[in-house]
Amino acid sequence: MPRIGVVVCWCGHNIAGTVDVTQVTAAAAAMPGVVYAEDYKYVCSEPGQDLIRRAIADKRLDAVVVAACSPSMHEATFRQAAAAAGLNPYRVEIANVREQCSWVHRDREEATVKAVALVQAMVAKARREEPLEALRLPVTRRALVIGGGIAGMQAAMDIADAGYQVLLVEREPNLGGRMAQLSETFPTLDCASCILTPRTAEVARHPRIELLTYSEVREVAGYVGDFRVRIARKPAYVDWDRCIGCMLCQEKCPRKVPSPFERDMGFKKAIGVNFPQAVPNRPVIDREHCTYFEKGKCQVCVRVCPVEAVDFEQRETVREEAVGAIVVATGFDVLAPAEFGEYGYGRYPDVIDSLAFERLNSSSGPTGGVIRRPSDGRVPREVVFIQCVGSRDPDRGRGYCSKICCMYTAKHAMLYRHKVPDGQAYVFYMDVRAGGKGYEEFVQRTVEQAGALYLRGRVARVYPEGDRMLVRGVDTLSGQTVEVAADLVVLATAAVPRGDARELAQLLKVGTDAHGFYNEAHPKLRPVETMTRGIFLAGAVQAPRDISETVAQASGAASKVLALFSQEELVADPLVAVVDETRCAGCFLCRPVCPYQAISTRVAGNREVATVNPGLCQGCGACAVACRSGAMALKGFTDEQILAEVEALCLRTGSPG
Amino acid sequence: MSSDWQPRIVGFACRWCTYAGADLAGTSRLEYPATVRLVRVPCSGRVNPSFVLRAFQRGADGVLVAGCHPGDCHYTSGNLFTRRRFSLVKRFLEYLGLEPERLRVEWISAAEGQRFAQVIREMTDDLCRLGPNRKMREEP
Amino acid sequence: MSANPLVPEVATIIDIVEETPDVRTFVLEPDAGPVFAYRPGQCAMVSVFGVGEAMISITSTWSPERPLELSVKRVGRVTAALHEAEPGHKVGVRGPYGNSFPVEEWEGKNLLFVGGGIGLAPLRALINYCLERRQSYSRVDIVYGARSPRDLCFKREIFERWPKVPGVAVHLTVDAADAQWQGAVALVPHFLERLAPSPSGTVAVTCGPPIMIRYTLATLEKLGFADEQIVTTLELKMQCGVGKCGRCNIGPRYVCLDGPVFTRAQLKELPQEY
Amino acid sequence: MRFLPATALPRWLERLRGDGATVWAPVDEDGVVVLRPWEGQPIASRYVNPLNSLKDVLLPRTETILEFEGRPTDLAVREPAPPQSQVVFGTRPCDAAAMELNDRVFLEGTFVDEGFRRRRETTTVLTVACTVAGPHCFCRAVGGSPTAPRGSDLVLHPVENGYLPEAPTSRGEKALRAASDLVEDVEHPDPREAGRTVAMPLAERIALDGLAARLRDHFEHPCWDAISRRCHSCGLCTFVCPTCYCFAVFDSLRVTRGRRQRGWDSCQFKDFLLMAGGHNPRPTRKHRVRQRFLHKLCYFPEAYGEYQCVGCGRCVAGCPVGLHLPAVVDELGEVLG
Amino acid sequence: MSDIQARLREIARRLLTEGHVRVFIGFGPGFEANRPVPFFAADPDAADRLLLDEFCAAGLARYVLEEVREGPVGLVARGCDGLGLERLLADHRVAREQLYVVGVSCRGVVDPDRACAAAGEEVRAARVNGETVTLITPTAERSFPRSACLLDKCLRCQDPTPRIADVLLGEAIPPGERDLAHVDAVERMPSDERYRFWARQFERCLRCLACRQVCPACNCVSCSLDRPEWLERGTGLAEQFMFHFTRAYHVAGRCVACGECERACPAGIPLGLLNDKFMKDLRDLFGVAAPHRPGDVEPLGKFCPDDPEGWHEGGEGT
Repeated sequence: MPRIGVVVCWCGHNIAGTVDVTQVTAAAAAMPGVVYAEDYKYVCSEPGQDLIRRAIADKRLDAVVVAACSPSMHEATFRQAAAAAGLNPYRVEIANVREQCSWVHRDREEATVKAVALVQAMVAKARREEPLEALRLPVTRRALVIGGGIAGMQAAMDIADAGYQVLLVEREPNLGGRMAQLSETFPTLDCASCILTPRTAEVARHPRIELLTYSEVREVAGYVGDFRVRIARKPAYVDWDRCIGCMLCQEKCPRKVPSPFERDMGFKKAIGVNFPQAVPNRPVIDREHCTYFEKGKCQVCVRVCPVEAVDFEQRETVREEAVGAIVVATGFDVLAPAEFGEYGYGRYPDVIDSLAFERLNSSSGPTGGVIRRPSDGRVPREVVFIQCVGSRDPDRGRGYCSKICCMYTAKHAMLYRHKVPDGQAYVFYMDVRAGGKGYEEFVQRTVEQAGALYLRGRVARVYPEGDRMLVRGVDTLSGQTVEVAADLVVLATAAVPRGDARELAQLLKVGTDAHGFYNEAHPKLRPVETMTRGIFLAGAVQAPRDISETVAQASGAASKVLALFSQEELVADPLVAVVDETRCAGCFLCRPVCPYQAISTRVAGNREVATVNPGLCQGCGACAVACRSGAMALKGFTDEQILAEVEALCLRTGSPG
Repeated sequence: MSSDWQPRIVGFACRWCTYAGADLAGTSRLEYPATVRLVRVPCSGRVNPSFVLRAFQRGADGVLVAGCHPGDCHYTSGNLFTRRRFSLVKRFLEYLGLEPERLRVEWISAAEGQRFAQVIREMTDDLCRLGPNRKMREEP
Repeated sequence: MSANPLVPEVATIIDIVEETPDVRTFVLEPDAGPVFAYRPGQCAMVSVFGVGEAMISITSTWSPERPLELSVKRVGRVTAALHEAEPGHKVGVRGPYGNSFPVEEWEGKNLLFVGGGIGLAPLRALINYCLERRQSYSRVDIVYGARSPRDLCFKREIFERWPKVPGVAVHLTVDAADAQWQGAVALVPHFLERLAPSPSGTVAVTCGPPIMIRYTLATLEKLGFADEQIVTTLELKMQCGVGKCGRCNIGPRYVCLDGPVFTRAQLKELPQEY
Repeated sequence: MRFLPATALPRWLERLRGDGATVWAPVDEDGVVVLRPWEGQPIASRYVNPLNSLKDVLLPRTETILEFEGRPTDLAVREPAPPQSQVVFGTRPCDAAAMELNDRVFLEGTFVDEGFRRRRETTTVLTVACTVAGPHCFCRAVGGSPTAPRGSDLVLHPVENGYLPEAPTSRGEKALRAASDLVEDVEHPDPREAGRTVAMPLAERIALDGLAARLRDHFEHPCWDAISRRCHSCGLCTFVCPTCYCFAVFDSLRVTRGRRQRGWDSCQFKDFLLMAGGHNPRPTRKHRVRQRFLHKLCYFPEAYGEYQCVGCGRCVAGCPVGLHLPAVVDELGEVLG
Repeated sequence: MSDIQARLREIARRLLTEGHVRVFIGFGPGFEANRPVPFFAADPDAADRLLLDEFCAAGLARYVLEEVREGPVGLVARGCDGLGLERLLADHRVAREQLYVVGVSCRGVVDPDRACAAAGEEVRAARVNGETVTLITPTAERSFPRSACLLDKCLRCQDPTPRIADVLLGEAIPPGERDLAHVDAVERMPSDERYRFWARQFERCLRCLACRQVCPACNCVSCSLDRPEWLERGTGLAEQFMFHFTRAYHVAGRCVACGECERACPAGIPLGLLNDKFMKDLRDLFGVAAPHRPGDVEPLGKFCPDDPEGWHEGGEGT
């Protein structure tokens, strides 16, 4: 039987004023397993701690129960004291006789009886305790950043600047992400590529950033400090090491196809880059549209390439990398507005989405920065912007606000007015949400200086009349039906998670919300962490956000990574779940209740059993309850321990009744 | 039943919310009856329904299962499983004949010391009215 | 003493000897009255109150003033609880149970003891009994092995006391040696085969883990021992020790009453359910 | 011949209860007839056999051996008070006979089982003889009879409106004395004879002659694999059986107080023989089913000269997969001849 | 049935002959004519001893757990057996490719005791029709209501046809929702009476564990109820409540309503009333089908953000 010592604290008058400390000590001395019981004025004081240390040594104690204040106050203090005397620190238990006894009860006898019961319970728990060792996990000081947009680049730069290696994985052939598609940025109207391009170049030449573009994460194993990631690089059919980026191939390629980057308003070649300033400046072959892949002949690119870099035989390659932390910065998509038939998107060429309008504004865009409508290339005289297309629309499953649309729509109206001084912009809106430094002022300028006409209401229908689009809606302020004849209609479509966000979340064992945005560990206190230790979020993967917020969050994520990397080794609480494999039936009822996806399958003998990854487990214990057979145990809070506590607390000895 | 009989309440308290709430009641010196004794658990999701039955078996007159408010779980979802489990278990124990007042499931946050004290007062009153529990209880 | 044979006497642990990392010998003194009289090979039901009972073979030899000794290997709940006990703790003890070694029948014969691991516990009682009556027996050979040197039980006896008794040879072996071990390294049955004791006028008594027993029996047979010359003990789960609980039967025989000591000839009559 | 009117039954039992004895009687509980401590509730009359047999009374499901209190270094142990005297009304002749089989086990040999002995000596068994056999009854096949007095202190032979009591023991005679003013004198043929004519189709189908020896010779016969295959390893057959007596000893502890008890156990449970180190001498259903039937049909007869079965039919009615003694005897008969 | 029986034998024989399965589990003749017993056909000839009639009572799913250890298993499955198999599959206790399931639709199994009582003499054969059951005795052939003839477990059957079958013999009968009205009667009792009701039931419990051993959902390798910290071996009322609460809770959301526990219970404890109470609340509170069909995440292994707090709704009597 373990030898248990009990030390009862007076806490001056705080405990001893209400609880008969001597009586508690005497009662403790008579409890089974207790070989030492003493009381002391202030156990947390240095002499008090010394009392504990001496008792551990002199009485050969296996466990210590301190009856004192709440464990949130001094559990750590007493554990350290015990450890100093050579006792396993996890064999110290606190009976909370101050906050939950002496401070809340007045009757001395009742409080004393309760204090005895609380001590009894902790003695019972301590008797059934195993010594636990803190988990020590090594740290691979190398980060993986998924996503080469502004968020991913910022995070990668911050981590790399601090001196650590970064692996930056981007699915597209080049860096830049969504921001590369933008023309100007609100509220300053500085040109997007002017701020982005230097950043991409910086990232590309950073000595500690390894760039893996045109690549995707396929598998993630391991846990914080020691993730094993498999990354696939898609075949570009161009040997990028040989390629010198002269783009002759792009120039000579006979095949022109609509460019998704330009929202299909412009064209690209079957070989080449998405946009001129692309980093890395290396072409890929669009296998679906390449004549050679289609028909087996052409090979113009092969012929014009001065360095014989074109390689139709290239295959996907997969590499495994070890990293200690992961930043997810995969960004967002915009809703395909096809589902909004009432606006005629897809049917009428002059109904476009905001991203397309960005391209029309961009000097590198399909129109060279002149706003021309897609149908006939005419400069529109009246443009209607419709906000909240798909956002704030619970009926269609997206109740959330996309947050950025109010501002970019104001920006669009402003830019339009700059470029078409006699044009008129109309904005149908629900509310204008312009919280942000200089945002409200920007909207005001759009209204007052750019003369945009803001109409509060939802648009009911858009239909063609002649060569114009008739936009019909209700102005909810006046109650009047409003009809505007427009040359161009721009839809501010909802920002939505990437189409494959959920699959990636599954690989990463990160939770998502109902829409597919990634869940943060705590909405207020841990906004850049996920429930999986070592995986952090940056940017719109978590929720729609604008550039400045994205960059701030990316730096936040980077600082979390740096905090992780600054540790010698990661120390984790040993209070984690553990499987008794002889009793586990392998039913895996434990798996769905684990918020950390810490439970996986292991083959033990001839059958599959559950196994807990102690690096992922956070010790909530839900699995131990889901397990019917009791094969799953939560260390430090085992069934035996809790049942023993319950039994001790139910005991009626010397108490009234 | 002697007139000074006091009920015995075993409370399972999640360490992040309810246990901290009870501590707050202490630091705020909110007085409540000395009927409750808490078992500190990491999460209300750690509370095996059989723990509750064991408490009644061994002589508890009332049991409180308490954790963070839904949405505030330190482990995100533990209390949402608790909600499902104990929605069923409470009804089931009543189905077996237990008075509804004897088992309470409550969400008490770390800031709700006042509420913790209030819940204990209410439960104590209810249980005093009901008297000692004999159901499902082993012979002492 | 209670009329109810299931009610134990309360005894106090007066000493605990750590034999090996998982075997301890508990020295017990009943709180009321002397230790019950027992013979070598018999067992006692020892209990930790609140945990349960376990049938343990008695390691000491009886005399009215000698305390009871039980060597216990930590295997289950009760034995684990015993291992956590300290001198001064109370335990329950009842017995003696079972038959015993037919020591009178063996007078004048050579004795060959073959033990493995904790299997030396019942043999120790028997060996000490025989050595206390040294003149009644002829040559005595003690063959004993364990997994490693530190797993050898009763070190004082096997290294010091028994080898000094005239006409007694102690042959030790381990499955795996450590740096200090000078002796034989072999499994008990192989070691025995090499020693090749003569079956003539000899009784072989073997105790140990089931697998060792199985191969030792085969070796003894190979060496020419007849089934009647080979004696062993059986261990089976027991709850009452008094032939009532219906648990320890092998066919029609109850180990707690008719055993634990059986000759190989007797065992062959029984179903192979042990 | 003495006659006890049915209407006098409650008064009689009330008097027996007044003497401080616990009176057990069959009562109908939600359609299940159970022997329960009787406190005046209606006594069931239409039943073949109660759910529980005399075993529940004489070898209770749980019985305290001792109680203890204190710390490891300072412990007080005491034995519980001896059991109160008991009267069991309404047991059937088969169950009464079963207790004589248990007497052999618990009262004979080196050790006497105190718990059983004390209860046995203070229990009066008032048997109600059977006038019809249930569909699962086969007492005649194992040497019993619907009216046999074996094991009973008093046999009440049911006749119209009452019973003809027969008292094989002085304890029974004493119990009947409590009803001396209720008993009438009537003319009636020997009611024991009626037992011979009770139709018992199941008994006709069971041939036990020489089975013990054949079983002994065919311990390893492959038929045990087939027979045991449908067994689910529950303990139903052993727990409802009035002759099965295996028990376990176990402790319970409430912080500082505890008790040691014994309670029914079943050789059909897979951990029945599981040892602390993991060794299990009867690891499969085959081992366990064979043990059960060999015990009843081979080992017990070898030790005591009769089968350990009284033909009460509970296993026949109860086994969810029809693996009961008549079926097994039948299947064994087919393969062993 | 006889046509289906013939086809069953044919399929079993073929599976055994071709070595697709190592054993075929079905029913064979029992000691009494109207009580067939589970039968394990291990060779092609044994397939001819398989029978399938209105008296085949035992659930077969649970056997699969032991039998698959040695190799693939074929078996005949009614709706309840099928759900039991699905339970074992969902719990990863067997793999689908280890099973060959011959499905049959079942309109209910005749309880021989009940039928004999109804008919007043021994019933040798029966036909289960829609609302009535025709009992055939040596002297007569008469129809009775289902409730007078069938096993209790069949009266509330909701899945006559197995959902998993490699081959289905006969016609499929569409599944329904389980009728849980019998739970209401207990719910309506005052709480003290309800306690007395259950105490009376549980006091009869012999702890023979038949309910657990026949249950396809009680398929753990090691049962917590065998461990003294959870359940002591004593049979005091408190332990009986612990046993029955735990058993029912451990199958909550997992019980497939095959009714085997209640059929097996020698003490007549209405275990179905316990299982069905959980089923009813799962349905009423969380919209879980009654019974939850295995395969999806267990109802207690998931949650909805807006789940109700079941303890607030109702109170006494619910």
